[in-house]
Amino acid sequence: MLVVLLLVPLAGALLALAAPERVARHVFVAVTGLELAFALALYLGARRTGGVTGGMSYEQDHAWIPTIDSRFHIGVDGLSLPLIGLTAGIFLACALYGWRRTDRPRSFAAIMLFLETACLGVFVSLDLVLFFVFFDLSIVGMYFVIAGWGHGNAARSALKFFLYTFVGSLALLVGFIGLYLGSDPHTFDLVELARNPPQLSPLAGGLVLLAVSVGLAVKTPTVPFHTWLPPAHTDAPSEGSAVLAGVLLKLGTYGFVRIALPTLPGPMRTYAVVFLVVGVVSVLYGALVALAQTDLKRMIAYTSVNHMGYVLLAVGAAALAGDPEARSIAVSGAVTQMVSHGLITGALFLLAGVLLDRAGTYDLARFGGLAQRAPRVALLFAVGAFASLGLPGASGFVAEFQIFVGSLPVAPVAVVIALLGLLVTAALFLWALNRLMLGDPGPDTARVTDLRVHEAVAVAPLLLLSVAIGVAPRFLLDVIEPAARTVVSLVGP
Amino acid sequence: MTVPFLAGLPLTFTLDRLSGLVLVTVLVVSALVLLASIAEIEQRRRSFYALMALFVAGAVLTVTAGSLLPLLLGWELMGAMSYALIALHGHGSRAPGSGMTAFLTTRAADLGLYAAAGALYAGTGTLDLAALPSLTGWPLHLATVGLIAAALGKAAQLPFSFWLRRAMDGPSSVSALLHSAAMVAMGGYLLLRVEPLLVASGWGSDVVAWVGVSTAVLLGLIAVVQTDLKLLLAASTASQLGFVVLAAGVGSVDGGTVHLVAHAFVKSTLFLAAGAWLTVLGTRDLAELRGAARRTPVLGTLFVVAGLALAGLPPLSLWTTKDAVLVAAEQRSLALYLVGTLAAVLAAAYAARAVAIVLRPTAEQGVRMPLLAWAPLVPLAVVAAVGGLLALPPLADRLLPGTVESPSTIGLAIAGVMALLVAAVVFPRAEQLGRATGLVGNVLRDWLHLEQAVHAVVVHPSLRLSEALAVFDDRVVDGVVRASAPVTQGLARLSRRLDERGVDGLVTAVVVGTQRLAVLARRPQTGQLHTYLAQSAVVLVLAVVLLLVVR
Amino acid sequence: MTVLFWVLSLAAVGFGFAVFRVDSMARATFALALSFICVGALMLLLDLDYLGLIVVLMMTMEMAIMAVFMIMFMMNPGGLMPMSMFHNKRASMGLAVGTFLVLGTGAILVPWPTRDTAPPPDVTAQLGLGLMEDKMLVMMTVSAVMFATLVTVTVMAAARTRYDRLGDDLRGPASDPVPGGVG
Amino acid sequence: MTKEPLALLPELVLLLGAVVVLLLGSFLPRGRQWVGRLVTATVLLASLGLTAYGLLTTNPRLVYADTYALDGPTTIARLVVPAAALLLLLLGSDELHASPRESEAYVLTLLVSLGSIVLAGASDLSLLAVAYLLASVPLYGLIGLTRAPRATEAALKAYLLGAFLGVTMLLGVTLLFGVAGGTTYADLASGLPGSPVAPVAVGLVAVLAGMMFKAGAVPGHFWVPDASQGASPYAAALLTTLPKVGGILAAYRLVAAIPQDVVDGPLLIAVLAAVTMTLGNLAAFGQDDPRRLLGWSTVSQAGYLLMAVAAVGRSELSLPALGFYLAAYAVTNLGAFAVTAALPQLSTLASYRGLAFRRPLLAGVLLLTLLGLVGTPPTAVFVGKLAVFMAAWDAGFGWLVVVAAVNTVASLFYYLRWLAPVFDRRGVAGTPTVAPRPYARAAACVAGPVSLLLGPAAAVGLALDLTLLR
Amino acid sequence: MSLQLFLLLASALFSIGLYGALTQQSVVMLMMGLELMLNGVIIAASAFWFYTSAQAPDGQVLVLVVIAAMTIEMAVGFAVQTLIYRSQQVDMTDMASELSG
Repeated sequence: MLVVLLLVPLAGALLALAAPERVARHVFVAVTGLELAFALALYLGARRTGGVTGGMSYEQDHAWIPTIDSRFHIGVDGLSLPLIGLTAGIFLACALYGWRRTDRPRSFAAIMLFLETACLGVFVSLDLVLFFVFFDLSIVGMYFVIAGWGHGNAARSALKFFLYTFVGSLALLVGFIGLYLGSDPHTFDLVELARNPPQLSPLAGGLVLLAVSVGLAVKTPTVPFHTWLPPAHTDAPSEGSAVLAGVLLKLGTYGFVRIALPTLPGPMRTYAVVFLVVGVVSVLYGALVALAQTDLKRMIAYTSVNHMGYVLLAVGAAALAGDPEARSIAVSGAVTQMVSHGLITGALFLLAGVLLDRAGTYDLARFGGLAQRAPRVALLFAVGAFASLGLPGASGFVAEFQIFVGSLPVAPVAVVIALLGLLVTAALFLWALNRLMLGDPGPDTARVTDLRVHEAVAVAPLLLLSVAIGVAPRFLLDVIEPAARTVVSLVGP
Repeated sequence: MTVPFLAGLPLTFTLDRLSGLVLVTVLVVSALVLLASIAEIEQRRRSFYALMALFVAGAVLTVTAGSLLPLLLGWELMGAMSYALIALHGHGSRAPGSGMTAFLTTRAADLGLYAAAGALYAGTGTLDLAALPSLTGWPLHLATVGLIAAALGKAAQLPFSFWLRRAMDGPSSVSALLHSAAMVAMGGYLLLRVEPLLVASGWGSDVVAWVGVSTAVLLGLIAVVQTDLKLLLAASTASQLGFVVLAAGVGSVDGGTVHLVAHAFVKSTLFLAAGAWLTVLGTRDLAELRGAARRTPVLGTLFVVAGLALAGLPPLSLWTTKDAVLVAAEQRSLALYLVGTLAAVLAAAYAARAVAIVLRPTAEQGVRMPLLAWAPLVPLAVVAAVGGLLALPPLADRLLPGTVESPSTIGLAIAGVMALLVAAVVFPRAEQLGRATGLVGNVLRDWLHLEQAVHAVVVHPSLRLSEALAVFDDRVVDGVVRASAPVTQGLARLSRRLDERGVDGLVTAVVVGTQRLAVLARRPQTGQLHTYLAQSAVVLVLAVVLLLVVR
Repeated sequence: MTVLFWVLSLAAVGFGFAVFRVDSMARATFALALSFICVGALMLLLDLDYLGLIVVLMMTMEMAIMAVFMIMFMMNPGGLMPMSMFHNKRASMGLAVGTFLVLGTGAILVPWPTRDTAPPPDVTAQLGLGLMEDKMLVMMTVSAVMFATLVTVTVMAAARTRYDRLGDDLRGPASDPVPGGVG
Repeated sequence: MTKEPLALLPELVLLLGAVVVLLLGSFLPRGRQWVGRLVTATVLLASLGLTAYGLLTTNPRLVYADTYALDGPTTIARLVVPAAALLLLLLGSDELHASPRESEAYVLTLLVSLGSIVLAGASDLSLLAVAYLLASVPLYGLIGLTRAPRATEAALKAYLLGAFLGVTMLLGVTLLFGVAGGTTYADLASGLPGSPVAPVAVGLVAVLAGMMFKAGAVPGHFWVPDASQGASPYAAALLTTLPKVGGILAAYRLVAAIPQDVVDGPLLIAVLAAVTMTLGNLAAFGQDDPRRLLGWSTVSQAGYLLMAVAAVGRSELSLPALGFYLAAYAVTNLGAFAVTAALPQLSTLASYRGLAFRRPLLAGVLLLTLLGLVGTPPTAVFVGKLAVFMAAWDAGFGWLVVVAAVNTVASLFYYLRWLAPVFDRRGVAGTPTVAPRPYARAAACVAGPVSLLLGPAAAVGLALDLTLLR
Repeated sequence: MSLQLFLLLASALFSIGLYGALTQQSVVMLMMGLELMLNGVIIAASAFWFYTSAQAPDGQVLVLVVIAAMTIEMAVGFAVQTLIYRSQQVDMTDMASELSG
């Protein structure tokens, strides 16, 4: 079942390559749509079977590289299922958004579909080597998306992205090898590692955790490993940015929850403070730097650093000793935040792409009064902005509230400091709204035409879903919470 | 009533006496204000009514919340809608900034609500408001601080009051609803709700009481010298809510409630009237509104009735409700009572001043008002006039049995007389008050320079910090050296130093070092065979040494 | 015996040293051959009659070839002109002396294994049996190397191929600059 | 009996094939020497087939009085070398076709293959020395085959360095023999324990010098970049692939045979590995000639390969890891060389500008193979590298793994220096399109996908390892 | 006459050969240096055989292998020399140094 999930986009990529340029977009939309339906079916199925009990569903386990006891082991649970749905949704939105793409649509569709397989692969992997393979493939795929279809200094930014994340992935690999050698019997199997965590000496445990964390932190990214993010976003095509922010960043945070917490409970607890500090610094630093940006895309990019900081905060809190129920709320908030950030930021990047498409710039100063000129852009952007700043009624609130409430009992100081981030994000988004949508028209305002149907169809559902989660989150949390409890129980009391 | 939301943290709703009364008020005022706004709002009605509807939903959520979660939901929703309404439908190019100021200020205070939620959860494992008093230890104090901050922010109490001034850039109907009956009042409502927590904390009540009464006095003073009708009303709102906050501080929950309710009706009448004048006369400047009541007799009458109620003249509503609060204050502390009374005097002064100015004779022609501009005000004014009955024994005993301190007849009489006297003193001198100059006058007219202070202490440094961080970040990314403004030079120098020795320096060093090594690495490959042979011989010797030494 | 050993040893070393001291290639070749002959003679002292003889014979032959070779190809015609074609003298000397010190010290100081062994009555027979029995594979491989050397040497040394001589279809008459297909 | 000619059929068939092709060549018209190519291919296939047959029917053992081992390392060589040689035949068909020395090239290729296999299988120092010659001599001939000035220079350098290190190796063989009292590895294992350290250390280093020459590792690496650049593409691809297999496996066997309590052979290998990979990577940084760059890259790859050798006897993983890495390296390296062989006109990195838009297929293979050489998942080299890293870590060489990881990152830079112009669209219009050579392109198109698929399909490869090598 | 003395002789020959191999510019002279090194190896192997393992043929075979290797190296050396002389008119190693870096 899951293998099919992975193979469909791959087959779609080949199909797109074989198809004429004109037909590629149909293939792209059809395949991503099929994939979303697939993800939905998985969700419904998992709700009925084991998905909500905290265990794995749809598991498949085959021998792969017996020499190093690496297995082709895949499966989903409450942590991965929402992200699989998110991935499928974002890619469908990208396919719709790029309906009128004229620049080599065929290869674009193929690469994007390849990237979808890689991303989904990371989320279903239950074997570290498999995880790593998909993790790196996603980097390669993204490199080509940025380098091939980016603008501005795309080649440089793509290279920077590639080198940075590739180096990070190597650190990850070293960490994985450490996990493997520390486990007894040696294994790369995540389920096995979680059940029977490696007994490492304090020093070795710390080093392995350091390697794993650096690898994941680069991808997440957290301060100070975030510097690849703004140029990569600025120069990437809109779809690339949406996928980068919506899906790829999640690979890092997902890794923290999926790998670091269950397999290294001891070192995680020892160094939980580091996670809290990095999380809080990312929250504030990301928000403050975003506040000073004049480029819309860079601004949104930095808010990603801010939002991912909350996730790290929750991971740190989950690793501490304390009330398991509270910590599981924090973990559940972290996962919700991943989904929420994916939806909202994906939508915001696509909207930013609309501005670039029409006016050729992201410069905030060149717009103004768009609410009059392009009300649909303004409405959707405003919804996205408010959702992103954590307004109740959208998914961001549900996520961040859980993180705060769940983390505060174990880490009150960190949470109280991190709360300031809410204020700064509110300031920066309101300021951006004021500069873009309200006030007097800017020099490029006249060039902005309102959303086309395919763009609206791509963006609106993402935001609608965010609002749905914000208003009635049970359909999501029912899946996440059992898995979050499992993770926390693996870490210890 | 509960709706599942988060794990073990459902949305809980309760409807008790307090929330019931406030809910009715909110709904009635909302309905009437919306009706009246048809006359004012002409552009983009769709978004206006959508936002207003969302706002009302938020207010209802807040009022009926039985736990912090729905409270927070409604609370933040109200704040955001206030931004949207001011920014989108306000007057002038300042409006977006004003909306932002309003939202950011209240949100800064709202962070306390998040902290309080976390603290409550940490202490009790639930978010029920009823569980608040059972907190102990640090969660108790964190929750108290958080809730007080949140409530004071929303209620535009000191030191947050300045946002209400900027909020006056919004449409008058928005002011009538948000900044009198619903949102601002919710700050007071929250404190009334969590009054047991204030008591439990040991210090919360006093803090709240003193903040409330100080606001009542200082904002009263500010109101007295305003030259803009809406600003006068805004300051008076904060001042009047000071009484509500005081009530929460001194434990007079029901007294506070009735004052809240009565004030809502009074103030929405006044705001709507001010808005109507703005629409038909095109001004909100008090000097230009001279005789406005005479030009629009019906509206004028309604304004005067509500204005006199605001002044606390008997037998109008605020006369009795305010007294209910003051009685409770007197039982707590004489100082509180005296300061509160001073505030009452000031209320009489600013209200009388506004009324006096609009009642001055004028040569201007009368203006015809559209029906919708005044009709909805009639019921509001009626309640404003007779709402005081709520605080008097016959009605109070039935609606709120045994909780409202029965105002003593003498006290009521003194208050009534005092208000009348003040009004009488002010009435002829109304214009002079607006021209009050000197340091005190200027400081008061500029709302104690609160906004500038906040800008200087919080906003400006934050922006500078954010710019400096952005420059730092850019340097790390691109090595682009940006010119720094004189102010930021200190920070920039710091960041540059961090930068050169920090991340970028390291990266550069590694790259340069690697390049040097790369050049070095190619040097042995001379192309000369004999050097190849010699080098391999040397390496072999070294290998032998290695084997012999390391064993 | 001992005297013979010392004489031959010193001669071998002396001639060896002379190889890089004499001022012409021809003399160097001659010195090398003499050095090898001394070593061959020393091997006779070690009962290795057959191998010693082989060394002597082969080296004599080889040096003869080398002399011819030099006359044929050297830029220094005849290889007889005085020459000084050194580079990197000092470092090489250091390396060589160092190597000698290491190996020499080792040769004297290392407690070499002392197995009480006596040469078999027929040393040559031992070699023959060894080559045909235990170390047969070595010999087989050496023959493969010989074959490989033949092919390689031909490929590298011969400037002209059979197709140059006989045409691309190998049917034409042989066209050689020097009759006989050499060169 | 210990003499089992039948057990050596895979080797004998190669030797026989060499003789046959040589004889055949002297009767074939110049344009029909492809017959020799066919015979060579048949011989290689036969050798592979016989190896497979032998695997299925016999057990690991020593033959010819313990001088030759039929076990894991030999099997790896017997499989990888002929398979790589087959790919090489395809790669070189264009440039060799109808050249006057085509038949001789095939003979020499067969002999190098034979030498590499015997090198890997030799379990006797004398045999090792002879095998070294067998693997080296034909190689010099191949390098100098085209007689171009640069090729002859490369041949000279390779020969002199090879001869020098060969002499060193003979010294080492003599010393080890002197201490152990015999030349078979069994004699070493029984004779060396308790013997003086110094001569064993010198002997081991000296013998390893020869292995390092074959493997192209420090200190015997000097000829590799020069020969990769100077020799013909065919010879360059061959000299970086086949001898390496033999050299590395011989080093593996030797280090395994020397008792580790006398001298710490693995440590020596680990240090050499670290130096080799670092030097290779650093020196590759500034290269502008694609083949020279690849030459240096193979030097660094030898370093990674040596990591597995360093783990001998200390990690169960070392041999399977080595085997898989060798196979993965061979196919990936040949793929990269095949691209240069298909486009011999492009002699600088800059001349590859825009290749992706003119020759997408070749550019794709180049991308696959270069990223593969870096060790990007899921290529075969990635799996190999992972296994090698784990073996080294398991053997207690954590620092070596770190060095290797850092090197891997560093290597990315120069591979990307090559890839960057390939995918650069600017300035494509002006350059004339070059027609790739068909056979080399075919070889590239075989090698590229195989180098990719071998990774995910590692199940097959390493399952084989498990059953055959352990 | 002892093993030590033979080995000392071998060391001397080997070192002189090494010196030659490293210093000579001419290919042929360089090869002579290599020969001399092998000369030392031959006598060392012979001595080892005689003094430590005369009962087994390994030593003799090794000596034979060294001699064979020497011959083969020489033959190939001449061929390489011929090759490079014909293509570049060069007989010095220093003159063939186009490939570097």
